[in-house]
Amino acid sequence: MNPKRSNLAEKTQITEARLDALREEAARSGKVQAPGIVPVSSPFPQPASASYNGHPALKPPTWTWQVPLYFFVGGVAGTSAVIALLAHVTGNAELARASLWVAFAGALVAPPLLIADLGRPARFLNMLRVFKLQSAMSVGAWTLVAFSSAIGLAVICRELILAGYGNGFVLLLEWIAEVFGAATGLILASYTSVLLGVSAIPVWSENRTLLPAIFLAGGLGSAAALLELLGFRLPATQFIGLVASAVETLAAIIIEVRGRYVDRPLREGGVGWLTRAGSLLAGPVSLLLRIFWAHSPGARTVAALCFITGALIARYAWIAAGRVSSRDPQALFQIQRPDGHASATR
Amino acid sequence: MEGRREIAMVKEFLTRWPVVRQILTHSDGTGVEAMSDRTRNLAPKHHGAQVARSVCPYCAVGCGQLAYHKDGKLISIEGDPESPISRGRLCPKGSDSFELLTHAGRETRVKYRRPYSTQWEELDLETAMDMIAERVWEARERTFVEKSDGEDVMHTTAIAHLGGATLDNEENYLIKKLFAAGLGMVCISNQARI
Amino acid sequence: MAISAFLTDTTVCIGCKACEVACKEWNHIPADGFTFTGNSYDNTGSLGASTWRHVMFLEQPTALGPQTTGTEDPFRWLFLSDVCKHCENAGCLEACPTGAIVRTEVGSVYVQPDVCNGCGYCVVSCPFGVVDKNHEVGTAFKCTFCYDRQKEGLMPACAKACPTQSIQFGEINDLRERAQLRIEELQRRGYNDAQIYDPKESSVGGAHAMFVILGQPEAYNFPPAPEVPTVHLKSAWNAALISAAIVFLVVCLAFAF
Amino acid sequence: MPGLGTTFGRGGATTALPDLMNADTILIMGSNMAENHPVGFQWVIEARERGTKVIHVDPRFSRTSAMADIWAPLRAGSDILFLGGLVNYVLTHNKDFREYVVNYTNASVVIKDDFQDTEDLDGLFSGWDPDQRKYDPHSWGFAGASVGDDAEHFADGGHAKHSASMSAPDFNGAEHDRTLEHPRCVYQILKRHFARYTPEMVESYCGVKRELFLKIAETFCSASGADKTGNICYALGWTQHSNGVQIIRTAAILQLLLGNIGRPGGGILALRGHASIQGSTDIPTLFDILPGYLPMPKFKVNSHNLEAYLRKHQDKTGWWWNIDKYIVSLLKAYYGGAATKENDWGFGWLPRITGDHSHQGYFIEMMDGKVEGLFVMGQNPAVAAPSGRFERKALSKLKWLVVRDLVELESASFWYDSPEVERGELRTEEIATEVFFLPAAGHAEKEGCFTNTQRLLQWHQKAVDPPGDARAEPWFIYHLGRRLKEKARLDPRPRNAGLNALTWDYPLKGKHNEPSVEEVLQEINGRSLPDRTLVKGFVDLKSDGSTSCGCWIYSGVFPAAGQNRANDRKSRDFYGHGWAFSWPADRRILYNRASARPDGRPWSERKKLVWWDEAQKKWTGLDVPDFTATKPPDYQPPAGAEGDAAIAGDRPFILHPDGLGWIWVPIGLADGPLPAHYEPWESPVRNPLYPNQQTNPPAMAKQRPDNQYADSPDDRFPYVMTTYRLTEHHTSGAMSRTLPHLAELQPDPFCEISPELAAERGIENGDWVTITSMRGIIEARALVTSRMQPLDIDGKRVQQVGVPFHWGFRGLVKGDAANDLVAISEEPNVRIQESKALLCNLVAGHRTQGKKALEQLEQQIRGQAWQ
Repeated sequence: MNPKRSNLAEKTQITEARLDALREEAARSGKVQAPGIVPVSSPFPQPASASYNGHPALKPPTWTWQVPLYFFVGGVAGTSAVIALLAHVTGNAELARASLWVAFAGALVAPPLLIADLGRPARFLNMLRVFKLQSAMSVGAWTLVAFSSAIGLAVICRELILAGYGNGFVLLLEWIAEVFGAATGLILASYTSVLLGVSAIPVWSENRTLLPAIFLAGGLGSAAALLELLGFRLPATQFIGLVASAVETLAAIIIEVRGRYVDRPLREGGVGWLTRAGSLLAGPVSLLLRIFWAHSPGARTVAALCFITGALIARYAWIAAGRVSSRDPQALFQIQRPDGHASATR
Repeated sequence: MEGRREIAMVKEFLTRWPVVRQILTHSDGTGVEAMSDRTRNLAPKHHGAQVARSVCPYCAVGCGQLAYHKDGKLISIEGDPESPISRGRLCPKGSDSFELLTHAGRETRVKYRRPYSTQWEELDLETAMDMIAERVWEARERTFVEKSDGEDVMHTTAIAHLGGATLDNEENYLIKKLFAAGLGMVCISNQARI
Repeated sequence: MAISAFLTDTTVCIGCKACEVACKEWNHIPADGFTFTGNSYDNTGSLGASTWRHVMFLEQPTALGPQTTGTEDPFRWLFLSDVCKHCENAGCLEACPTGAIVRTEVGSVYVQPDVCNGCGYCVVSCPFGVVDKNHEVGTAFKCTFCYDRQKEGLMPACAKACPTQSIQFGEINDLRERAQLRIEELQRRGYNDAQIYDPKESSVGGAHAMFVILGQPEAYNFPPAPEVPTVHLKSAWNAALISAAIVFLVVCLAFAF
Repeated sequence: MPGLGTTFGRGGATTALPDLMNADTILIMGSNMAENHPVGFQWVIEARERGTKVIHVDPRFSRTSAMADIWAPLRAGSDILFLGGLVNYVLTHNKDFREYVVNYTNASVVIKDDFQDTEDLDGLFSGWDPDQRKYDPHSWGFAGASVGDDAEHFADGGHAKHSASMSAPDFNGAEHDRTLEHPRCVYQILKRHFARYTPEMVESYCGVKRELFLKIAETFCSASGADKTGNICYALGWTQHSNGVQIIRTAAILQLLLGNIGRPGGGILALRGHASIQGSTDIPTLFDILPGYLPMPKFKVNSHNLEAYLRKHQDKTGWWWNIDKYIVSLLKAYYGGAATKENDWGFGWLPRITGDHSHQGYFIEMMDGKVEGLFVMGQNPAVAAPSGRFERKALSKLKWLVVRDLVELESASFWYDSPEVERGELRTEEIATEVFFLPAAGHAEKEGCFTNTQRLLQWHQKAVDPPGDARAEPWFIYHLGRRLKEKARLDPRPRNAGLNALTWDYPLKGKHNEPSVEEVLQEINGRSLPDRTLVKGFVDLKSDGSTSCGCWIYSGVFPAAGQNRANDRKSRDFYGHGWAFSWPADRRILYNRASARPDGRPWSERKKLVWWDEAQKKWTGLDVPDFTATKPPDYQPPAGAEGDAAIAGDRPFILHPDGLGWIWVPIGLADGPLPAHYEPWESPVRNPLYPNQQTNPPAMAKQRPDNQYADSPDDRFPYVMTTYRLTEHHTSGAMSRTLPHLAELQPDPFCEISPELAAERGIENGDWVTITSMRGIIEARALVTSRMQPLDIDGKRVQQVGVPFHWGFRGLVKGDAANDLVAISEEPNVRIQESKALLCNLVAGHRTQGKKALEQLEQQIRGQAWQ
């Protein structure tokens, strides 16, 4: 069934099930009492209403499960490149190496996830046909390439040095690669939020200024959490974790308190609860754990796990929210004419 | 020598790479620089096809149609702008008449069901024609009335025909000529009435 | 080549769906499901990957301009053939990372099926919910404005088929003028709620497929003030860069102790 | 096509689609033009945009209504009452175009004094024979003129030029009163006859509110006079009634009174539903006529010999005086050299008709096992014909069946997948019918010409060969004929004389030996013998056997070798001259002599079409004159003149013996000289106008156990049902439900009901509902919409149910066939079924499946179920 029909299709499936029941009843009793299904906006006529018989005015995102995961991975990889750089600067070689590897792992996992989501994976390279600043997706694709190569280079240099093949040139190369990796890492971790913010989906575009904070905080916090799980329970990671979950908490509060119509998918229905669950885990829960059980390694592990899970859930929740938002024509129309004035008509 | 050719190849590759074209032309990657060869050479599917002036087979407005065909294959059917009745326009049915002639469900073989049988059988066209002629002849022989109380009747009411409003005038003419004037069938009818 | 456009007029549309079929026939688009929607005579639902022209059926308890009906309450039945707007500033075109979507010499927005890799970003970037991804083929599809026909000076299949010229095709400024005159005439004839739908004032910068509609655009699922998503690029990137900077600072601080 | 034929002379649309643009008002009634002739409707839209007022009167608010200036909901089957109301309005408000009426119609003719009207006889005209249930039309005649004198003399109608039951009339000396004052002149009788068709009656029995009716009346009748014209479009919404012909007659009378015939923007446009409906009556695959509307020999009535035939059909005056030329030329075309003066040109070889051999007539015979074999070519009786159950069962009684079509349609597959098999009414193993399915060729795979709704013969060229075994009809008929002639060759019995004489020597071409279709068209056009040169037109035809012509009205379509005018594609003017060929003689607007005043000058500059050019001494103008080109307006026939010479220069309707438009039809119709309103076979009310005549008196109820009718009214079946088509599908669906791009547009069978009825029956939009009639039971989705308006009829609320009839049990999208509910019934002139007005019941939910469906129906009929 064609995706554009999906909502109709669902309706039809229900209808058919419902009608099969009617059929059986009819066959049994030769008579049917129960009322049937009401399709969109029946009975007719409908008032010259605020939408075309309740049909969606926008297309839902077509992205599959890999995309939110990619968002997450990109966030973690990008930010841990930054951690790696700073760790290197502050002479924490172990942490630097670990976070470099985390970033590198991310750089290895990300492309396959992205490619898997494409309708024509074989045409992945077409992403590099042109470079378009106005397209966050294009910027992202090129960034991913740059980031991966930089981090790849950095890892190689680092391992060469550890293996004793280091020299001035390799050292210099590593520094350059790490700086470049950190820079592109920050873009990698944030462009995905721009990608959503700069779209036609109301709930995304109306949160375009909030999304980068949430995504970066999620990425950074998860990177730190991951390192903690790898055994690096340092004040640094603790501090990062605190800030990250603080930001998550703040963002959640903002969304709840503002109570805008356009944010309903984030507050209502299944997706609403998914969003809340995400922000709860990544936000308040890990925040409180880190504050009150700061010295319990167990608590920190739990906090780390909560944050990662929360951040991951949040990515899925945001995509799902977009899907819901796209189905509600009112969400689109309301933000477009708060004053009831249409600029598109003459 | 060698080197030059390789350079040429690289050059070729680079200039075919849209992002390079984009940089060279300082464009934003949304115009010609991003077009593929297919797009540049795009042409309508009936480019260079022959056309037959036809008429829509559905309702009786009789819209003019242009049936494009290339080496014995139908390519597309669209309205004939010169028609003083339809002025090149078609309704959904008329617009779909290419599909009418080419769709998968169309039958192209004779099907035969013998009495009391539960399925179709294949039959050769000529054999089918012979059998049909047999049936007509046999039924006519048995049921033909030449006279009734001294007056000519010259007909059979045991063989009937149905249909014609979807057929050509020449076809209706031949049907009436053979069935009525030749065979003496009177049960001849079609969709047409008032 | 001249910049071409559609002008689709609801006041002369008879809802015959010739445009839908002519489009599918010319472009070899498959049928996409035999679904009875119960929504008046509209069983197509909306524009999509395999529906590039879509006729809407609106049954409204409103009187139609000068019409007298024997109905007990005011009533009108409107039809309108929807299509890709081929925006002056097109969200899909801006968003496409592969350059699969291009602006042609006739001003239309064209998806190159041999280039598109189905990333799906155009789908969420279209402010009109037009372009969609075909999951069997894996790439994005929408109205091509019959670019292949236009290249040889032929008019698009839908416009050619339209029995009542509800779909007009021509040079864009010419059509804009015609639309203006049409509205004035309709107003004169008592269609008081007639208006042109052509988002010129907004960031979309006008459509190459304009519409003469009766009543509010929302009733046709037309956004009243559509924006091309990329108008938000600046604010979004600013927010991103600021947050990125903060992240960098936070990490610095983290290692400062 | 007797509705138009008897009134004007020819059974064809009097005008052409583009001419709608010249109309000042267009009344569309009994037609859903926007949906069923969308491309033709472009002319209505264009006219509307130029200020023409468009009126639509129909039981449903359809896509046509949506585009009209005025829509009035009407109770299905009350059309004559509504139109009679308009006639009455014209007469009482003196809105008639007097100069036109006096000069061009028979309004001034005085009727015999023994005529009695429905007014006097309580719904019957004089001459009614209760035993025969037929009219003796002698009293309908004109004072001072004979309408024949024959032993057997009951009125009947038919497609033929006029009644075959009386000898040709002689209208010379008919008494006229040009003041229209004479109490027995047609005009005065008309006034009295329609006096009871008041706006009040229209309101309470058509359901059209008084104000609305008057608005329509004013609007339409304003389109009359020297400077204005109005057009009427109709289709099967008028024809499929037990009084269909008389509905069209009423419209024809209205147009004559308003002076709207033969003038630009005027006329009556019959919108045909198939590519060649018009063609298949002109060159009939019908039982009661020969090509060109020549009557079939009718056993013992006119069939003794050619002389007897001509005595009945050769009018002394008017164009039909030429009928001898046409019949002889036809016989020469059929039997060639074998047809000689000695053997009466082979007239004796023609089969005689002995009864009702029409579709419904012989299907009843078939049901009773009297028909052995059937050819079905491009029709689908299993779905499209009335009482589908009856038809499908009848098919199972055949010895053999030959079906030719593009797809295996329901009529070819009934023996294994029809509902009757599903319900156990038929068992495949017990059906003896031998079935041959032969794949046919599509329109672009063969050449030939269709005759469209405006009498235009359009040639379609061949693009490609048909696939596989698919062949065009000419191939099939030719090679079948070849085989049969071979069998008859050495058999001297009289029955084979005609078959042996039949000319069958068409040149063959192509790899399949297809007969040359152009050769056939030339035979239709006619030749002068023996040199076989093509004739220029029907005026060249002779009665001495020196010419042959397959269809005289088509003569001129192929005037010379290499000149196939049906294939002309160079339109020169607005009326499309130069594009194809419009019969007769490429006249686009019929009776166009009437577009000029009696003195030959145009009525007005704005409405000029054809006029007398004094300088050139001939008729000239924008169209080919439908008149003898050189006959001056002031021409008066000498005493004893015959044929066209007997028609004066100011008599536009040249096919009629008196050259006038017949408001009053003395002969040619089975059910009266004037239309009268009778209720449909099944109606929610008793006939308000003639309480003792509920239905059309001479119409035969084909009632039998397997074809029962409901009472009128009948509380088992409280709702009025009407069937119709949608833009997205074509008739039985064989050409649309099989195509994905059309099937997806209307996938499920549905019925349209008002929100009020939905509430009454607990139905919600999109639900499946079960619809029953006395004949059948079907299920469909419900579309609940205000487009269906409940009507207040005679003080009670009447709900109407609209059911499109496109679905059947095969194809990409399937569903129950609406025609299963329709009765096999009869209109007395052309024997059409009444599928536009019947009674049904409707309940929520699917119908029961399998055998139980019949039980459910039985229950319903016994009145036990779900009231």
